[in-house]
Amino acid sequence: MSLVQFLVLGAFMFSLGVYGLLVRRNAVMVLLAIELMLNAVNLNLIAFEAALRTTFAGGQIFAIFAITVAAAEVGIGLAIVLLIFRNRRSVNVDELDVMRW
Amino acid sequence: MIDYLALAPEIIIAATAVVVLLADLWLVRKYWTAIIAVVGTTAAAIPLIVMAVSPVGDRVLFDGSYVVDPFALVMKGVFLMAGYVVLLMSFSYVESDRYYEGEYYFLLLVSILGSLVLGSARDLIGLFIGIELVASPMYVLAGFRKGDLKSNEAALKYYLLGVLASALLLYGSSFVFGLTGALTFDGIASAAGGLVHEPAFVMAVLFILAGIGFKVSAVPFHFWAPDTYEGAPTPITAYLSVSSKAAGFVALLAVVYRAFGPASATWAPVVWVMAALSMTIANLAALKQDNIVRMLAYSSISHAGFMLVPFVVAPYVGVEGLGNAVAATVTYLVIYAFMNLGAFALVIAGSRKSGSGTVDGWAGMATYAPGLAFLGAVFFFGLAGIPPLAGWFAKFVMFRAVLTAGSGWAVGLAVIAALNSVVAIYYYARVVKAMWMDPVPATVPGIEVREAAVPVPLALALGITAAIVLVVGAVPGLVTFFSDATKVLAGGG
Amino acid sequence: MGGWFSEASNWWFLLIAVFIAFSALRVVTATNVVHSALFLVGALAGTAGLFLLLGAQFVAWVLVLVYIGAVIVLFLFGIMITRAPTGPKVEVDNPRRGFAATAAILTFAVMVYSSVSAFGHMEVTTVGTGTATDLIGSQLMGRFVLPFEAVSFVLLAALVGGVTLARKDTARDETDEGGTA
Amino acid sequence: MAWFDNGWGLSLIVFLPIAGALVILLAPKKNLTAIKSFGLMFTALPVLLAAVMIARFDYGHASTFQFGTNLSWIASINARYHIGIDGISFPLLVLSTVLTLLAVIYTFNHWPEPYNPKAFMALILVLGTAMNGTFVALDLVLFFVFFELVLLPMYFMIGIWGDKTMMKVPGFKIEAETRLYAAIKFFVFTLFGSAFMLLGFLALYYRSGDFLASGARTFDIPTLIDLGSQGLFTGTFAFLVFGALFLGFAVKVPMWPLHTWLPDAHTAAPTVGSVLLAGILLKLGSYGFIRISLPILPQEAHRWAPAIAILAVIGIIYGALACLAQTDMKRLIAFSSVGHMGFVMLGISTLTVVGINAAVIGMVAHGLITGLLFFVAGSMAHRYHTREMAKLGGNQTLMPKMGAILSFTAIASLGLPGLAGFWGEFMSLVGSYNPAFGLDLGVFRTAMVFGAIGTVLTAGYMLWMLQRVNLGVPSAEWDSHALIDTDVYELTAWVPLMVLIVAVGVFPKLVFGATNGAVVALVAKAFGG
Amino acid sequence: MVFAAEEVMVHATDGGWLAQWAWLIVVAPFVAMVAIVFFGKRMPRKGGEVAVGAMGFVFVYAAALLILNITKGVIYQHSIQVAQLGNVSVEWGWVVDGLSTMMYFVVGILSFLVFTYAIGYMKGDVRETWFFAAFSLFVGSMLVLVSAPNLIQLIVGWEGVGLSSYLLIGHYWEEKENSSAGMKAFYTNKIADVGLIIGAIVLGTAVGSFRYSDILDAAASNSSVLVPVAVLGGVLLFIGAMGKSAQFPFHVWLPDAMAGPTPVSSLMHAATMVTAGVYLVARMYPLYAGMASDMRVLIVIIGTVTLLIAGLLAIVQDDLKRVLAYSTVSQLGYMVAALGAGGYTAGLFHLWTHAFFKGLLFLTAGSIIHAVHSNNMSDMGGLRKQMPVTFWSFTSASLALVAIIPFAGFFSKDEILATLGNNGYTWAMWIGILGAFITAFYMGRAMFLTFFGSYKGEAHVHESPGVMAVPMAILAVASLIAGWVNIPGVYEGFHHWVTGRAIAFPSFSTEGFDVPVMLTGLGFALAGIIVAYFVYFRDAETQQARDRVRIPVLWPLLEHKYYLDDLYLATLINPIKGPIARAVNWTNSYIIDGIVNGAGVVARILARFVYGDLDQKGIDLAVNTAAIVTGSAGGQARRLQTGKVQQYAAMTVAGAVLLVIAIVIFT
Repeated sequence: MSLVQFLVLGAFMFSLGVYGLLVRRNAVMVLLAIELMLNAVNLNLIAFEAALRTTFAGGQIFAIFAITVAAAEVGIGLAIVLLIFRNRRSVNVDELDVMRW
Repeated sequence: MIDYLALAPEIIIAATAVVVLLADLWLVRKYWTAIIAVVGTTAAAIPLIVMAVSPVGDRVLFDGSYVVDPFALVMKGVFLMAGYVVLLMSFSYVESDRYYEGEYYFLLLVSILGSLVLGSARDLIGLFIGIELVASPMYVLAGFRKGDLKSNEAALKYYLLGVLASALLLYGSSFVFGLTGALTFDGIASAAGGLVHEPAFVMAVLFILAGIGFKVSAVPFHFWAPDTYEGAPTPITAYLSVSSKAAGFVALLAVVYRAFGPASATWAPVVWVMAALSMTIANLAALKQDNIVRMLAYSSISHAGFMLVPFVVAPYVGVEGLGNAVAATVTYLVIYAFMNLGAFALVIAGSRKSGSGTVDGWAGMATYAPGLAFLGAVFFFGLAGIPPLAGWFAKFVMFRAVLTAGSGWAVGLAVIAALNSVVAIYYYARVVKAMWMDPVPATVPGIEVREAAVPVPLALALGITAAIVLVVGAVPGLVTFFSDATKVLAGGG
Repeated sequence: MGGWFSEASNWWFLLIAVFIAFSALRVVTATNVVHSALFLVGALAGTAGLFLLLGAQFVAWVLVLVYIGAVIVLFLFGIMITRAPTGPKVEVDNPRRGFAATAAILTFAVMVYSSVSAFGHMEVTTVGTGTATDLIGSQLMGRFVLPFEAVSFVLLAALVGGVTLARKDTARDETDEGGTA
Repeated sequence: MAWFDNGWGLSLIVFLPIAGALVILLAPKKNLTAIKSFGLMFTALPVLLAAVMIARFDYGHASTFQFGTNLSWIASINARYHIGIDGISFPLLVLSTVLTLLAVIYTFNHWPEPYNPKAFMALILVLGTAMNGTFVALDLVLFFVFFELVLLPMYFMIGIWGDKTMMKVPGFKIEAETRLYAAIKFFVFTLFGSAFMLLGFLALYYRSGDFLASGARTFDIPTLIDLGSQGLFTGTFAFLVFGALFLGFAVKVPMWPLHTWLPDAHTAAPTVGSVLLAGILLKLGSYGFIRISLPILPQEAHRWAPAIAILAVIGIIYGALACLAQTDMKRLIAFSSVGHMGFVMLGISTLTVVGINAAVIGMVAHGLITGLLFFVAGSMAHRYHTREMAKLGGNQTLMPKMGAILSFTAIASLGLPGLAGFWGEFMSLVGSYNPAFGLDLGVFRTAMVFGAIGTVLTAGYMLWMLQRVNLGVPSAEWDSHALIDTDVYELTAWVPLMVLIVAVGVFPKLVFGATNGAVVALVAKAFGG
Repeated sequence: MVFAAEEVMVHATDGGWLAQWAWLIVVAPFVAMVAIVFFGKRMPRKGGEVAVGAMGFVFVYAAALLILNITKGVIYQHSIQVAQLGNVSVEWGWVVDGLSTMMYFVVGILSFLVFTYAIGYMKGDVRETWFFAAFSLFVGSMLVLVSAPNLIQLIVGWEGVGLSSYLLIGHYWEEKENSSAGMKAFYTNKIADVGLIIGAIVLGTAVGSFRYSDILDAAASNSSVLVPVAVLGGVLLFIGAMGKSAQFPFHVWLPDAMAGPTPVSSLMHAATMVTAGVYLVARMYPLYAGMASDMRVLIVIIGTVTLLIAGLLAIVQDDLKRVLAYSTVSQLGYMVAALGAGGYTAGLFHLWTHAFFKGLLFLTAGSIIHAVHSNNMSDMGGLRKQMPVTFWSFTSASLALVAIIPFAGFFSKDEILATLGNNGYTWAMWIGILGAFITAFYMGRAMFLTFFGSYKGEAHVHESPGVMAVPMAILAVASLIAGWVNIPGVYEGFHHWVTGRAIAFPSFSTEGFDVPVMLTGLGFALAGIIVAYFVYFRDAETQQARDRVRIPVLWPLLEHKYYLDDLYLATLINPIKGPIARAVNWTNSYIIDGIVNGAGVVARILARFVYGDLDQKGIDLAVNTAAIVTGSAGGQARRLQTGKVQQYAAMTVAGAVLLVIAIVIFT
């Protein structure tokens, strides 16, 4: 298997994640898109590791850290979304422009 | 075998954090948590001093992925002092509103811990973790005024863009790993030389710059800053604009000079653009701000631009020049840190007395709070870089570093910086003008509020920062003594 | 290209890749939050599969456990609590779709271009030569112990912070509630 | 007196005032006597020290820096606390100490509104340190710091105690209070210039490294002068550097067309502010030219000289004409500075011994005369509550002493021979008749002619002002007012100035005696005599 | 101690203590001024006595110097260096030689007398003290000017007298006209001084020294450094002289200067100050005689034009002082013309005599005005009975001015005419002779209108007090005898006094009597008087027949010549006092004055443009516009901050990606 195919797939996921992050109104959906991006990174790391086979398994280690941190981020993210929902009765990201200019 | 002295500061802070958390469960008097935090922060400074004076040179741990060198020591010192001041500022602020004090200080300490880690991290994982450690508590703290829509919004914006930045950083890191097969900066550096024109490498480097650029809030990755600063609790804003920005710069310095040092041709132009845009756009936007915090947000963006200026000389100069560049950025960072902390402490105090956070609301403060008005002059003109206040020296070393390279690009950027430092006067002077020269508006609260004494911790924070700004302005050697030590990062003596 | 199809693993890859791509696409296009959440599960599962394919069993299972086991559940809770609206697409996306698409495509182009130019030649070694889990373990406990400890603090902070934010305040926060919505 | 000669004397002169400022900040706000006496003490001591220096200065070696010291300051950038005075800076230093003292004395019963003696006195003292420091600094960084240190106190002086009347800001829709507009304008203009000046300094600093044996770069002015006199700074580099320095100094002087901050600032500032602004601050710019630009970049000075001369002459004529159009007495005086400093710059631009000597005595004279003019104008405005010359008139009748002093000063200001003002004008004309070798005679002699015509116009507006303000029959509206003539504080502050004006006029050696030696050496070194 | 003034004894041809202490007379008036300023108010005579005392001292000392010069001859020059700029040396000093001693004496004696007179004249004036202070300042400056050994000191004194003239002309500054007159005088002089200053610079720089001795040495020895600039320098200096000595076209300020108190007009604007220009030319004479000789014709032309025009102007004035003022201008024209023609002695001689009689004329005018409270002759008439002293003094002075033998003016004017003739300026001589006629005519007119006919004023007329009368009497005598010091062939002392100079120069021996010229001149003068008699005396007579017998000598003659009257009127008088004079007057007030005043107006307009448009609307606007632009740019910059987090994200991503593309492409 060539390395590129994995990278392309990762790129595809990442880009979709970007798209989702940019267009989704629903905060939760935005979070989902972000997960997609992070996941793409994981794929990259594992693929590289598979190509390089470093002595310290850097790619996989990095991936593990990435996953863990991602999980933590989601927790915080959802908490914030919850908070906002409680205050606004809505999770529409687009409406959050009290502060600008 | 692990050198625990090298890790002592981190360990102490971590321990303190845990203690605070536990104490919060049992203690009734919540302010004890604050005191514990202060004590812990102070204690963490002791091993630093020990290491600074100890004959042992650089302490390298974990196969070079974690290094305690003069650069790390100095930066950790800065982080601790900044954190210390922020804690002082938080004291009365947190008390005044209904906060989860224990959690507040816990999260703050975790963030400080993250910045300490960043100071020494010399590999991509450490970099990533450190950044996350600094950032994720801040996502929460930004939204800590739970009832306040602005605060919520601030949190969400900071969070979303922060995660996006992390994603970019991670993606870039993954490619760097793939290209060099290394995670440690030195390992990367040894391979980076040959990759300068490799598109993948360019992308990787720039994504990492973008990720860090978000933390230092440099244009075009700055958008979160004004809104978050405005929405978040003021001490947190202070922390964001100083410690978290400083952490970002530490990461940036370490990455670009250590990991990507040989590939400066790749990133120097990008930094040039970021610096120019940051200074100019932020300055212009700041001209129109009425909310002082928001104005300070833009100002901090433009200062980030100034701090980025020295980087651009990298392709043109030798080790000495690089050393000067590092020292310049660090010097600027240190001086800026104290001026800005002071400014925010002033904002807290001033808003209490004047009952307003806008420029017009502060009008005529000199009549009922001359002390604050004086400090206002000190901090704001300090930020503007007017001698004899410390700011001038920051600007000075910045110019000095960038002019090392005879190249036209560097000079051009210097000229842009010069013009911007003139434009900046307008909005800084505007606040001082309001405080000293405008009539007191009708909106100011009654005498008892206006004349109320500034809480001791806050006064302490103001005193420390002001003293530093004034003294360093006259005797800049105090700063250069430390910042010169950080030249080692560039591989120089 | 012919050689490519001769490898069995590539067929596996193709299968999984298509599945991942599809679910990923649906994640960002589905009008129903729950759906897109479930599609995310799909994408993650696929990724886990690829990990196995690349001989990263440990990471693969971590992914499955952490994400499908924890994160997604968290998500579904979140979705339930926020009663997020489900309905016609216009509701779900903001009007800046065109710009977003352009940005996404640009990103994709850049990434693909650079990937190909840098790694066009590289091959990945497959299953069998997988990384021994004990190596990972020793690395995590050895060279990467400090980040490892640090991450624990990230998680702790996330936990504490999440609780603090998400938890419904007691009576003393009435005003907060009142002052909003 | 070794301690005195080895830098302590100068350092005291420089830092006593700011020390006084700190002391005053500690003094209780109510205790006016304490504030006054501290102010007096910390400005009188420098004058005494300066007097000692007048006695101890080695006039035989006026070109060498004396009473100086050279200590480490900012090691990492090799910026040093290097101070000292030579024949050129000496008279200016004395002038600045004296004017500061007189300003303090004058303030004693002229506290501007809003009444806040503590802050006001402190600011005067800070200004004193800044001004003295600039004249003694022999290190570019040190010079820069003192040069900029002037900004803040002056900004506050103008902004807080300045003219409260509303004015239409040219170009803007809105009206602004004069003081606010003037303050920020002064601030931004000067800062704009000095930002580029700083770039110039740094450029010199880096280039110096290429030439010094040690390879160590330096901000040391004498060292740089040595390098410059060897003609080491050349080419586009030097051209641009001179340009940068020019911006910095020309704004301060101010030279046309960078002068527009001046009328607003001078007019808006409180009396003492105007006095110090016109008396000393303007000199910082022209002093910078003589101390830094000329000797360090001789070739460039030579290349730029005609341009400077032309701008200077434009300034002379332009300033005079602008004066003729004024209805506001103080603003007229302010604009007159443009013309007078034009003569100073004309003298400098000739790059000759005569011209530069003329420039220095011109600075001193302008400091004395215009300073006094602003004093008097301030006191009159203080009494009449207007500066409109149309409203004034007959002042000579209402306040004979005041009127006489005003006449005396105005006449001195129009450069009457035998009074201080004459030498600067006449000698700079002499200088521009035959400028340094190689300079275009056509330009400079034309400049001389226009300069001479400028003296006529100067006489024109000064006498016209006298006629409108002093002479004629006082208008009826003053009958009700009880106008008290000059009081003792005013006289104490003014008489010394008048005496000096006459003394320097009759016996110019008071200044030339110190300057000539230094200038001769400077010119010989930089331009080969 | 560097501040010690170094003494530079240039060269001293004896002179003794008298010359060495001569600086005292320069300092004395200043001392007096200071004393008056500080203590004058408390003195009985308001400081006048101090001034008179000082002037007395000056007079005596000057007289002593004059005698010293006459008896032994003295050439002494002493300089004190007060500044050294490179090779330029600034020096104060004093010269005691023929020329300066003569000037000292003139200044001294007239100051003394006029000050004495002023004691009476200014009694009870609004600002007596101020007057005497300024007046002393003038004398001091004048002496600085005269005693100067170098051009710089000359300029100092020069501007000094200009200043005091400004102060004293504007003495009654309650009226705007007076202060304006003072300013006009100052400006006109200042403009001319541009010439003087630049001239001084040109010559001084060329020679490398501002000392007369050095410059004139160079001139005499034809030094090559001076040759190229000699003419230029000469012209420039002469321009300065024209201003001070009110030569056409700079004469406009002098008539207005009559706004000042009469003693001022007498001492400054008749006897001494206005002769400074003449003095300057005489002082620099070697230059004009030698290298710059090409331009002497210019000097002659200026002089003659001036004497003619001013003379004509004098005819049509009603203000007595203005008549005298124009007459002064005209007489100065004579002196200048004489100097130009090479009549060094002649010019100075006329200066000498003119000082006495013109000074006296003003004093008498003052005394009249004092009595009549009006300057206008139309308010006078028939005053000779009430004011005998005044009358006889006026007569004596007039005769001197009109140059009737043996009065002073006769000798000097005759010498001028002769000089003009013998040096090839015949045309100038004829103009001079015509001028003599005109002079006689307007003086006659003034005489008759003032003292004869009937009194037309209101005020009670009385003779002036002794303190005023005595000086007049003294000067009346002087006007008679002053000319006897240089009678060709009899006693030519004056010539020797004034030619005793440090620098040898082509000296012109005093002209012998050129009888035809003398007679012609005399004839024209008499003619002038006679015509004036017919025109004005008879006018008076028609009202008061008895006045006729007062002039028995002329009476029958006039009676017989009566039929010529209309002829005179038709052919001579009316044209002269009619169109021509009026034309000249018109030109004067509308063209030349117009130019002067116009210059002021133009400057004012220009000023308003420069300030209002260029400065405020131009430069300031530019600056502020920059500010505005920056501000609005700021307005745009913050529009980036839309508040929509997803737009932020979009821009972040786009920023990153675009940067990548850019770098990949451009590196």
